[in-house]
Amino acid sequence: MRQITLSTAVNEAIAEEMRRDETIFLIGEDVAEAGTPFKITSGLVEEFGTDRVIDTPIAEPGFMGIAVGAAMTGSRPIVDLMFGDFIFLIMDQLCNQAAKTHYMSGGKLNVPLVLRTNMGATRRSAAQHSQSLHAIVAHIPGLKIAMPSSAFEAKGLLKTAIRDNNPVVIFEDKLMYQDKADVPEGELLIPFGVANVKREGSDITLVGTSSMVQVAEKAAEILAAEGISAEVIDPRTIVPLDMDTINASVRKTSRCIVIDEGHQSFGVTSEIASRLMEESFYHLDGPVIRMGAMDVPIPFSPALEDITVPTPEGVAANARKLMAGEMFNG
Amino acid sequence: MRQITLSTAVNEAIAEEMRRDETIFLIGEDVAEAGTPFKITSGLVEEFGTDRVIDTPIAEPGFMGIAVGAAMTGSRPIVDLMFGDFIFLIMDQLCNQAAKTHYMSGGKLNVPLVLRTNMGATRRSAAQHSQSLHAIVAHIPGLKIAMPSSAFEAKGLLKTAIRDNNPVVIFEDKLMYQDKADVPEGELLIPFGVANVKREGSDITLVGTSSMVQVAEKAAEILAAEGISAEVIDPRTIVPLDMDTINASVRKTSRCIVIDEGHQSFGVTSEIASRLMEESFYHLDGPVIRMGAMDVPIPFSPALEDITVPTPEGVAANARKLMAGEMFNG
Amino acid sequence: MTDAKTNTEDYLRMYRQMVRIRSFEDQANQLYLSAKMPGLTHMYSGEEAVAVGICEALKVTDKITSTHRGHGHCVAKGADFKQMFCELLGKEEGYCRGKGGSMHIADQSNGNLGANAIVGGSMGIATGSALSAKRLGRDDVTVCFFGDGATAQGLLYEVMNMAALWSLPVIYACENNGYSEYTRTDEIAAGSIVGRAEAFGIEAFKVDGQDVLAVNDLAQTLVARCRKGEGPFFIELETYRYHGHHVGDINREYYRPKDEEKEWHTNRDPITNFAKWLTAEGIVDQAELDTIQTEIKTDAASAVAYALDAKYPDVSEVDMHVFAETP
Amino acid sequence: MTDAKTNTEDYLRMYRQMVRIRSFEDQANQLYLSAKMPGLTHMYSGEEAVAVGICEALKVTDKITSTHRGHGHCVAKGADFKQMFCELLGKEEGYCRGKGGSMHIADQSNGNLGANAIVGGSMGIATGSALSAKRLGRDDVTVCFFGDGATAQGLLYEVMNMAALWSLPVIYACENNGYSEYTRTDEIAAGSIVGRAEAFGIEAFKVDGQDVLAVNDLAQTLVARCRKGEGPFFIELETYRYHGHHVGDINREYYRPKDEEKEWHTNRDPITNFAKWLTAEGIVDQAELDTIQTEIKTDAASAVAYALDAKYPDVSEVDMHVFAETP
Ligand SMILES: Cc1ncc(C[n+]2csc(CCOP(=O)(O)OP(=O)(O)O)c2C)c(N)n1
Ligand SMILES: Cc1ncc(C[n+]2csc(CCOP(=O)(O)OP(=O)(O)O)c2C)c(N)n1
Ligand SMILES: [Mg+2]
Ligand SMILES: [Mg+2]
Repeated sequence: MRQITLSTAVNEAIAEEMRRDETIFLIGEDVAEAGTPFKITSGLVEEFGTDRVIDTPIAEPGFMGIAVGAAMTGSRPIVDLMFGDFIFLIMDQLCNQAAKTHYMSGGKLNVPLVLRTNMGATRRSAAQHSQSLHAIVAHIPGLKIAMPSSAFEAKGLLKTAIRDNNPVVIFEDKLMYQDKADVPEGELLIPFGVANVKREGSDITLVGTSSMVQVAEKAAEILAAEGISAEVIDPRTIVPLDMDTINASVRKTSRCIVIDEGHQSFGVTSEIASRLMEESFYHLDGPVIRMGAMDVPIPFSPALEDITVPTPEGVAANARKLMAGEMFNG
Repeated sequence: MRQITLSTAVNEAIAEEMRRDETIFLIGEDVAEAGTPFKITSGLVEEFGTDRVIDTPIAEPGFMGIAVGAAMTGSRPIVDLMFGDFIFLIMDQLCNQAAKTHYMSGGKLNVPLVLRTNMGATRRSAAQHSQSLHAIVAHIPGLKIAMPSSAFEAKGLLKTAIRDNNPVVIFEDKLMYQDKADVPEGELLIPFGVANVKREGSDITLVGTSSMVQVAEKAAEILAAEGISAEVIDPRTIVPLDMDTINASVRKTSRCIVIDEGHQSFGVTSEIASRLMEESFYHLDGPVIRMGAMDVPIPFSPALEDITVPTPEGVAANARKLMAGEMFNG
Repeated sequence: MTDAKTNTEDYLRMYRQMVRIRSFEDQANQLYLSAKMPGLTHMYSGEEAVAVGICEALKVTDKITSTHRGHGHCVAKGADFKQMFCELLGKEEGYCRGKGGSMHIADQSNGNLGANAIVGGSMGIATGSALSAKRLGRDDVTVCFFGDGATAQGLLYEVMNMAALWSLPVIYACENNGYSEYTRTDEIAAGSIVGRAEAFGIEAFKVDGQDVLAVNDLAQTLVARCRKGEGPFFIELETYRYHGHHVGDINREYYRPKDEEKEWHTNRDPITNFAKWLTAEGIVDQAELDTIQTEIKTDAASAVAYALDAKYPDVSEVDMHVFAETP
Repeated sequence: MTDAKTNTEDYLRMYRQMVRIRSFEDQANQLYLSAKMPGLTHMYSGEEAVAVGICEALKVTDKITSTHRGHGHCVAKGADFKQMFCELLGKEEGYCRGKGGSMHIADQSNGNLGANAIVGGSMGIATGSALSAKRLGRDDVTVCFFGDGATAQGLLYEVMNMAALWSLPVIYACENNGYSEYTRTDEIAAGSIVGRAEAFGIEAFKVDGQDVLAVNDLAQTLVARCRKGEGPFFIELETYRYHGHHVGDINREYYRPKDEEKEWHTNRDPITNFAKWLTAEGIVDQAELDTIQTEIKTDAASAVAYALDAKYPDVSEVDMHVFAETP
């Protein structure tokens, strides 16, 4: 199959959907001629014009609010938020407005919009350009949250998001924009709420989100060499969350590590771990281990930044401990 | 001992601290003559003047930013955010600026400020005035989070917060402002990160935050009548979180329910439950059960709103199940 | 008063709509005082000429966004009493099935995109609605209602900047009632409110918000210009709220003198003054107006009775409408 | 050029500071191009007269807030090369122990409250700093630097409103370099930038940001007036960035013509023009200026060498400084 980068996959998804549906437009800072700083939307303005590929001033709350209003009145906006960290600027429009409008109106108003943004550290971008903030929006009912783990998912989840009648937030890992994967030409729709078993295994389940799927896969290889068979699961969307697939795996392996690049505390790993406990407690041989980013603002210095995020070696080490039945602070 | 309302306790804490330290000022909407819509700060402007009790325009991001800058330059602001739901408006100033400044400056700049706000549903205030959003700020390193469960804690935690050299967010339950409790006159400082065992018990641990402490206590009484001995723990602060006390209790009882009024998914109950699993897995007789608010925007209708939050009866029902060793989706 | 709509039917509809708002609010206030209404609510009484003057210049396909003080906008844009009272009481037949309540009442069928409990929260929504209209080639205009207090929210300047850059068909209607909660406007607004809009290159106007014909006249002109692509516009409407900030705000002398309230009631009531003009001009006689008043009051009372009797949503509705269906 | 500081020592310090900024940036750019610098950075080259003209009007106790394009402000406010380069390279001896990097460089010892990677993110901070000064009876003034692009952020209007209402000693300094990232200012700013400040009742000025004496002259006047309680003020400084938006923005013809760049380089360089004036007025001769240039370049180069050799923070520092100690 043809291989394309995650960046191209996103571009393709947007272009295909915009060709299909006139009501879709793209809005954000420097999305037109500049094609965003990551060059993700390059070429779109040439095809669709400035009427549908709209450069905004640096006013995130403003253009997010505008997108919400446009979505309520017949448009399907795709909002480009240049860095995931800027989500803090638009929380009111996203969480008080977009997320609640359908419910508050008793089902009469819809907000079909997609907020595309990014996540991921180790780019030497320091504390305000490196955060992975998906957990906080996942906490707010009314938002769906997708986390593509490769170009394939980036395309398929984005196309599904654009057709969804709800506000959907997609977090792309900015370190993966140039990573290639097999992506079929043409139509590709990946349903929300269906986890993907990336690798089968029988001894331990590794649940990873976004780039942590790769970390989990690398850990699985390290472990395989040691005779430990790890199953790797990518939930693909964390809202809705496919607990069936995760539970089934854990009931088979009896052990689980959850890996996510958001801060560990009050994060995604806690949610998955605690749901596993509630739903599969009697099948577990040991605690579900959470591995998130350290609970520190992301430091600039390369000497510090790299140790804040989970690594394959760290995952493998915890897996060995779990296999050996070692207590965790027990 | 003297009994005062939670509202009076907050007022007293602010007044005492402002008398002690000239650098403290109070800032927010209608905090001066009006004393806030909840009449919490009444009388302060008369004592301290408009120079230290500062009414602002309706510009939450603006006055939060001003507080951050003031805190960096020798002042100790107490920010009054009228409804906890408005925290979405100030997330950038709180989470990108206040929370990270000390770390990003390598320890050279401090942001000693207190953000007082509230939480709690069942007041018929609908989806934008009823949220309990403490989990999302707890996810951000650099913020301390206090959740007073009575007038006593309200006073003692607030005074500690004001003296802390970090940004502290206090969530007061707005349904409890008129509730009275024993509060000593004069100095009362409750240390952060020290949980309070509200009631001792041996069969099951109920961890509750804020008003859910009362819910847990009422559940404990229901259970006591049935011969089940419940221990009730109030963490008081969720960042820092006193896992020692919680672990010790659970190692004794082997069962635990965590109750919190934030949405259940990706919330506080998930964090405590998953930490318990990691740290006390081998002592647990059954899964730690989470009880948060339903994952729905808070509905206005009284017929719907009341069923979105945990109740003593609901807690007791889950406790019985746990005691009986019933599987939860197991 | 200036001449706007020039036939009796239009005049009477405006009169009727103002009276409908007043009657609605009187009933809502009673519901609160008799502890029959869940929560609090914010009365529009005194400001009727603003909503009516503007909404009478709009078509049903035009959009509005409203505020926490939103009953007036909702009625003026064409909403029905029964569904409104049902909403205020949290009943299933309410415009939002009881899920929104007073602060989130919306009436999508008439283009009311909803009240908002976040001050300034709908400024982006209104501007986005205008962008939709322009992009999709519709000729609808959106009016964004907000208070003087809301002018402190930075969002307004962000969206006005974009509306101006993109020539969007939106009218920002600032209802300056002199107060935000318990604070006078001059304590929270530096400089000039219309001047701020002008600095963003937006044509801005100030109008007596108690004069329904003056408001309607201006609104008609600006709506027509918006449809021709000459938007956006900004209007500051000088008005007054008769009640407290919300129904529970009874003792308000510490922030607002009784004399001032009396002055507005006595000399600047939009309904009384319009009635005087209508009778003075010989358009209708007092008896006719009295009949209208009585009719509407009866209507309001029976809508209240209906709503009080109506049923609450079934508890199974609690987790319905979190997400919209996607076919 | 207008006359501001009137003695040779002051002139030379301004000259020196501008050259220091230019040299710093040349080194930083080299570090990037030779892949020795982690991440990206934004060059201040071309805008030196803005930071220097303003900061030379300030005392060490006065405060500034800075931006993502912050090296110039940092140097101008008195920072040291070694600690700055160490910070840019993530070393322990950096101003922020390597934790902040270019986008968060702060120098609290000289009153620099820090660069900010959120466009507009420091507007509240600057205003709060001014509130602190006023409340605590200090006479310090705060200057808030930000770009033309940042004027789109609503936060600016929120804090200007409060600064005006409360007469705070803050100066909003808008560095209008004609672009925000890859977009021309006229595409993102409707109306008038100074007009917006004026609409909030703030006295606003426009000045040639390439003329260090003009900038300094205005800054001295406004700083003095701020100290007397006559603030706030707003200045729009017309300037230009020589490099791309960041060091990696090399091919920029699609948004900015080469001719335009050349015009600014050739005719509006703040250092060259100031040097011309200094020599024409007979204040110094070219040789002296050359010596200064050489000295500073050597300084910068040796600071870079020092920083390259300096050690990284120990890994144990990673969770240090999340929270400040409370005694
Ligand atoms: C973001 C936000 N801040 C504060 C409030 C609380 N609040 C509700 S109404 C109001 C006053 C609004 O004043 P104005 O905009 O003048 O409208 P009015 O009530 O006078 O119609 C305030 C402060 C809110 N609902 N939302
Ligand atoms: C809130 C926010 N939005 C967007 C960005 C990305 N960004 C960084 S600098 C910049 C342009 C800023 O333009 P301007 O304020 O004119 O400053 P200049 O770079 O020209 O000095 C943008 C959009 C950001 N850092 N923060
Ligand atoms: Mg008002
Ligand atoms: Mg610029």
